Amino acid sequence: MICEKTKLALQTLFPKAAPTASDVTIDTDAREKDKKKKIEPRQNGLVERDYAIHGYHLDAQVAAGQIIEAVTILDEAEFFIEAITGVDWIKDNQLEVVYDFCRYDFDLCRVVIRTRLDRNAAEVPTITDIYAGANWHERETHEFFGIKFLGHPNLIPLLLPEDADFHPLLKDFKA
Amino acid sequence: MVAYFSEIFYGLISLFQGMAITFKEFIKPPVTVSYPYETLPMCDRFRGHVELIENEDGKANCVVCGLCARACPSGCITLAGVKPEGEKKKVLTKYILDFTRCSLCGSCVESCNFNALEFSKEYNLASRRKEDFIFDLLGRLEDRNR
Amino acid sequence: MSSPIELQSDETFILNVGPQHPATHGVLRVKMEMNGEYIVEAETVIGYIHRMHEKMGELKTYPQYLMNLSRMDYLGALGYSHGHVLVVEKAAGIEVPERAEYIRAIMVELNRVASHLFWFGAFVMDLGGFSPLMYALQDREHILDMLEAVTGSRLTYCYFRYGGLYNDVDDQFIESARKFIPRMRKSLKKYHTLVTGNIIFRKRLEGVAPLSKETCRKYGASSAVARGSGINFDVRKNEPYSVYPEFDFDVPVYHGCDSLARYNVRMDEIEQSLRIIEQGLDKLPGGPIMPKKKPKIIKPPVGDYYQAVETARGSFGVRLVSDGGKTPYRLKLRSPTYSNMHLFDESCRGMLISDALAFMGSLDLVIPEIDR
Amino acid sequence: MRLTLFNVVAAVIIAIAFAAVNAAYLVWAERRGAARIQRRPGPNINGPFGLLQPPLDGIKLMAKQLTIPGGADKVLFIAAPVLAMFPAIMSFVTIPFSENIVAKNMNVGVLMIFAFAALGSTSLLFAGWSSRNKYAMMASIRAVSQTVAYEIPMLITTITVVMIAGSMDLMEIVHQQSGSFLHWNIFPLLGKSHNILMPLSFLIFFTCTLAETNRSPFDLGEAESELVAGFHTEYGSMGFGLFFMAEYANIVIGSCMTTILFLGGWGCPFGLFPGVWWFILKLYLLIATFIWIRWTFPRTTIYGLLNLSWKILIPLSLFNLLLTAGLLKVF
Repeated sequence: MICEKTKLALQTLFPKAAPTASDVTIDTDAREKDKKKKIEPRQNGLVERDYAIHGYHLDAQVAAGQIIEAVTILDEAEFFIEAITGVDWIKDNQLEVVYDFCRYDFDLCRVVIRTRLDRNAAEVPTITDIYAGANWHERETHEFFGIKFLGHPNLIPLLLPEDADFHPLLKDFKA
Repeated sequence: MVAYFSEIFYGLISLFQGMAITFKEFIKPPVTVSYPYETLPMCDRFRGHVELIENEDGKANCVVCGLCARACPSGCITLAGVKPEGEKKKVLTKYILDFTRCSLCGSCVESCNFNALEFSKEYNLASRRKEDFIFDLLGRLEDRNR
Repeated sequence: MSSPIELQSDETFILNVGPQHPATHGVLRVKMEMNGEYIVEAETVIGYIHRMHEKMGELKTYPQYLMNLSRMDYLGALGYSHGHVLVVEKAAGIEVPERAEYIRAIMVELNRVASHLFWFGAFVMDLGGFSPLMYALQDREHILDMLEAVTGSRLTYCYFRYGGLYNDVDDQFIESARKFIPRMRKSLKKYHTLVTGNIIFRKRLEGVAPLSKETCRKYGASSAVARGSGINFDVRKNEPYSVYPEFDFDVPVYHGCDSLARYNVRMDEIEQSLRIIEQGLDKLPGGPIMPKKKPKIIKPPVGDYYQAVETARGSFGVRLVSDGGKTPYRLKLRSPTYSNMHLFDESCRGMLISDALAFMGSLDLVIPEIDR
Repeated sequence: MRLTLFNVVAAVIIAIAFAAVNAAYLVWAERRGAARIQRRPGPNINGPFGLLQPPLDGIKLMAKQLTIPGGADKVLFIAAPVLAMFPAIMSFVTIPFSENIVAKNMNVGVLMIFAFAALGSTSLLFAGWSSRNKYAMMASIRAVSQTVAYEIPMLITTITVVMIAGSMDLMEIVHQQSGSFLHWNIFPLLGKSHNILMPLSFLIFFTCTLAETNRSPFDLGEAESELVAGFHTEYGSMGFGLFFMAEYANIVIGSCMTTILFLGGWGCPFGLFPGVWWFILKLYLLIATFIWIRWTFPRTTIYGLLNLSWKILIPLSLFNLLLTAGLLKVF
């Protein structure tokens, strides 16, 4: 129910590339794919995932500029924020920011919003104005990955020491 | 006005009820064990640090396959062995457990296919020196047999 | 009542609560700007025992990481292990025998009762009552004894394995668990008379630290923090996993939005957990505790996987990104208290310090779990 | 009894010794009692039943260095614990333990004890202010506002009793209650006033004593889960020891006053063998109740405490004062 609604709402972010059936099949095929083969970075778009396998329903990859728009859609649909995190795709020279959202009611829908950033200029607008709870999550992602959240009120290390200038979760970090 | 007095009244009752409970507990005997003077038996499955299991000859069962060292998440096991002339199995010459880094997960015991490791029941481990926790398990095994 | 007062003067001072303070239960620091006894602004500083479990997850193989999860939350360790093994099983496609799932559920619920008992004691101690802590610890000790007899450790269990369990429960455990349930119910009655009904206790919590539904949503609060604000959200019901759909239990929801509501939710949860344990013991099927076929080296296929579980402290999520290797490519641990603690800063404005610390206690903080 | 130098010195020494021994062994009793309530054994290693624990604790405290925090007001910091002990000991001078055991009876004994009780809070204020610690400062302000709030209902209930006895002399107040327990002010069916609401006055007085002595559930001055250790956060060594002793000495005085004003002093419940033993029995039963209460209840907050005082205790005590006055006029 809510999944359908959210899907339609999120699809408005991708006017050109409406999700095709091929997106879904590529994903499920990925399980049987040869692991040696380099996996191409995904194109922006919305993919409906198999909940039984992945544990979430909707997976939207958006451009960094669209984050606010996408999160506003979820806020209006009364989603709550689970977490924000990053993934370092060092082979593609990219950083990914992952936003997890879920809802409080029994109409289950887990949504993942993700965006790929250039590894050397990782900047993404903050969503603290929409979700106040994103504050710590963004600070954490910033200190672990070095991703800048533009407009964040207090982007200083949270878990690491205050003067930490290293980003331990990057794949090329050596302690 | 009624609410004011009933609150005082029921509040007082709740206080006396609480005091009744603590009084009941007061006359019951203590449940604690005065630890250094009395101890409780350790349960069978207690996971202490590991010890080597010996065979009938008093030698370690270990065949120096190194699976435990590889399974250990913290890398706290170092072991070495030699293969004497004419023997089929390797003989353990060194088994060091760095207990300062051990997290008592039991992966080593689980990974062992030769029934060579077991958990000890020892829990009174305290020292001021770090070196006291670098256990030479082979030495401990020989000490036990002495 | 702790309504925000009009500030009489702008003369404020900074009070540094923590990192060592009796009310913070660990190394948590809150920088409070105070006007007399009223908090004007608060800033929580965390990270004092940050151990980077997430990086450890990337460096260790899957089985080697098992014991890390119990180090996250030392009071309700099994719930966290449960989330981790579930996500890896889901990713690697490992089937879990039914008996193992039932035992897992029983153990997690026992652990939840133990965790809530400790919270209950510590919370009342925050409010100045000492004896309930000791009574709670007595009951908790029984649970720890039972868990120790099965798992081999008292606090940082390493009990769940991918696909099953470390070892099976015996009749002795089942017997002592059955004996424990009526005992615990009796104790609960005692706690309610001694603490819940106490006028001083109620006066301290009623109407204190109101949290609206909206605040909970914006911060992603879960567990009793959300349920005390009238949000019916329990991962066990909303997103059933493991064998929880088989059990008949209720999710206590209170609409008071205050510290008392959060207290009541947790106390009722103890009772609900006892119900689950009771049913689990009745329904416990026979059979193996490890699957017959299990890959020797766990290498989940490429992709990302998410699993949320309801731990004693709320919705705990594990996001696993696998590149098909022996170690996870990325392992994100979403800890519930992290979100619950986050709303403290905003919500404690204008509160008296004594109320704020009671509020902090009602959030059920375990600092290593926030800091990871 | 003539007032000689010897008498005065002896009285002061006895008062100090009584206060010190009481403080030391009440700590022991408190720890044992708390332990039994929590189903632990309590201190039981040093000596039989752990009876050597208090002197050993005292030696430990005395052996420690007295540290004065940087920036503290040194004079007040050192004076505060002494000031805390002083009124406690002075109050003992005028308390009649029996017909003969009293250091110096005064015809305004009640007044003197309350004067010294009020002085006690200044030492807390000095301690908190001089130690230059925010927690200590907050705690001492709490303690003073608490004392101010609770002095009023306490004095009103005391006036009720004084009105019945018609004297401020503690001896005279006890004499008025002689006979059986029905003559006691707690439930004076055979007394002068016949006021059946006197148990209420007793409860109010007892609550105020708890608050005056900074005992749980009114221990806001030390509220350890909020203010670390309250006004004595910065004190170590014997400075802390003196505060500790003063607390217990104040409890003893509070219980003495309750015994004298409401429980008939050294009188026997059935009018038989009056003597100091009855006084001691009543005194320590009251102190046991103090300990029992402390280990049962959580702490109130500052607003809960002030609400209780201004909204409940003061109106009720005033009402009872008026009622007693009316009844005394009628009978």
